Amino acid sequence: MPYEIKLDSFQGPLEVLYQLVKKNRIEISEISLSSIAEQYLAYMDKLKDFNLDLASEFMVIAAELIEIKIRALLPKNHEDGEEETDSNLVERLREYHYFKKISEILQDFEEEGSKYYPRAVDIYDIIGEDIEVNLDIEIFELQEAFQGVLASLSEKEEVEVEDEDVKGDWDQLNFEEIKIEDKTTFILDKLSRVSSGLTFRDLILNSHNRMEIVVTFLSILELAKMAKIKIKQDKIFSNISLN
Amino acid sequence: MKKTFQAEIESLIFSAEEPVSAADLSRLLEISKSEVKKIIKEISDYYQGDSHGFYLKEYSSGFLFVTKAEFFSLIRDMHNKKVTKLTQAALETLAIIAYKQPITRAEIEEIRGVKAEKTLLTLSKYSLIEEIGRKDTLGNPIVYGTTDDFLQHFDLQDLTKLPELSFEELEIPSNDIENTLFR
Amino acid sequence: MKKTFQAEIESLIFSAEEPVSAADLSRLLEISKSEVKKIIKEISDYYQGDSHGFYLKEYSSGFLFVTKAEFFSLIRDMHNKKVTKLTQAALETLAIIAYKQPITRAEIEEIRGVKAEKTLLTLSKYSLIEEIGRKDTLGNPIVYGTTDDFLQHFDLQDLTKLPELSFEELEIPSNDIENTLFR
Repeated sequence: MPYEIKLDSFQGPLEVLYQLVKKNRIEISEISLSSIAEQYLAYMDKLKDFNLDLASEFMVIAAELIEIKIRALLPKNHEDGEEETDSNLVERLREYHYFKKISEILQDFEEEGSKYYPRAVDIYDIIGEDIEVNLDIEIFELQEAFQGVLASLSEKEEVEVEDEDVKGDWDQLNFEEIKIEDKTTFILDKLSRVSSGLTFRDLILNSHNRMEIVVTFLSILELAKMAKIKIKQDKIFSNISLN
Repeated sequence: MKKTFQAEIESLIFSAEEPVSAADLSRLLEISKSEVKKIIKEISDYYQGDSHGFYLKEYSSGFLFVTKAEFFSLIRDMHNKKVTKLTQAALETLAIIAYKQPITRAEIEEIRGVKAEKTLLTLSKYSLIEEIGRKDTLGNPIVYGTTDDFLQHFDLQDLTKLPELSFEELEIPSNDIENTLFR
Repeated sequence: MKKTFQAEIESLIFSAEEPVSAADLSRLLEISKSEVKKIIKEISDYYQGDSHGFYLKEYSSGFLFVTKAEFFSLIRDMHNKKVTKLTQAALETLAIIAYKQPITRAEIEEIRGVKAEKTLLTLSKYSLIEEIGRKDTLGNPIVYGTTDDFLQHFDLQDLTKLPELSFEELEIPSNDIENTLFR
């Protein structure tokens, strides 16, 4: 089974360790951490092919885990008489756990805070006279707003599918099912008509919902697999070009 | 005491982006239209009182709370020193027009699921959008597009310079596109 | 009858997009701050009444009219309002900054074990955090803190209202295990 890899909201090494602690239902302590060291290393092993940079971050924690494991395996030297202090890793994990819990509470607060609606009409309409305003909008807000609209559209679409009385108006927006084979044909056709190649953005520009964007993306991967097109992306989040 | 729905109606009109009609309120609250009208009359009379700074104004398409004309200069003084943000409704509508122009009002309303009449008026007043023609379909509806002022405001050379859509931003719900793709 | 400025204050707060402080009102109306506060208390009590759908809510930075929480779902349904929610990464980063401010990027990264640059940028764009200075160490790194918008977003009056966790609450839950790793 494929394991989850996220592009940017990547789960860091502490998150991985934290999830393992949760999954194994163990306490955050040296003794219990040593019991899951193998699982962590196994996960890391699968991961390292993907991104060396990330793997190195994992390595630091792996080293600490191995140290803890070794310490647990070695016979205790009782003559030392010194209280064992928690390792740095245990401390970090406890702190991580603390903020995880806090963020869960904050999520409830956010829910609560979202229940109060301010007035929503523009100042123009409220005052009823022309007022000189210094508009403060930034381009990213526009982009976010549009993405937000797209996101809620695809949610709405899911609801509408269950609704027998879907109004015919949706046809206008081409909300019918989009098939990968149709999309691949469309992409090849489009590619054949331009000499300079296309970008992913060109292809999703007129998408009506997120599903269509997902299908477009899958179609590109499909075409690349069949060696019908070449795709190139310079870095994460940069545009994908097709040839 | 009998429940009158005055508070519900107040909250709905207060938070609306466009005027709210008696018919809408009647449908939503499942009370008769005459009942709604009676309550609206009460609310309206109530805010006319001297101790209130705003009142319920009737438009052809419904009701909105607006400030009283006598306080205009006071309000202007407060707003003059501040920068104003677009409301969420205006921002979304502008975004839809920017990315999908030319587009009709009906299409915008379909996408956002709410009326857009006043919002379009506001954006036109800010010179951010304009009518750019008519669509060649039934009724020849007006189609909207963004203006040169729009490009200037965002310091864009042309519309192709609009930022690309990415799906790794804060507001996308957790079952976001990356998960869908890579699970 | 003595003029009380209640209507003026109502109109100003009603027209504002951000909370209005007593100091601002005092300056605009040229009356004392204690006078402003007295009137605000009256307005506030007044709208608490059951017949009203919105009320005067106090934020750290001032006062704003907002709808009452009990009408939340009614409004959401009628006006098709979207609820913006922060992602897990954003929430965790905010939690760390809220509790440990002023804090540097490196310190945040140390706690979360991942890079924080992109998240910090986004949180700044949304005015949930801001740069509040520089640390007096090698390289003079920027230190971050939370903003008034942060408090508003989470409905907190001030930072002392942030939750505290006891040792018992920090137990690893045994029933809500969701294995996201090896799927």
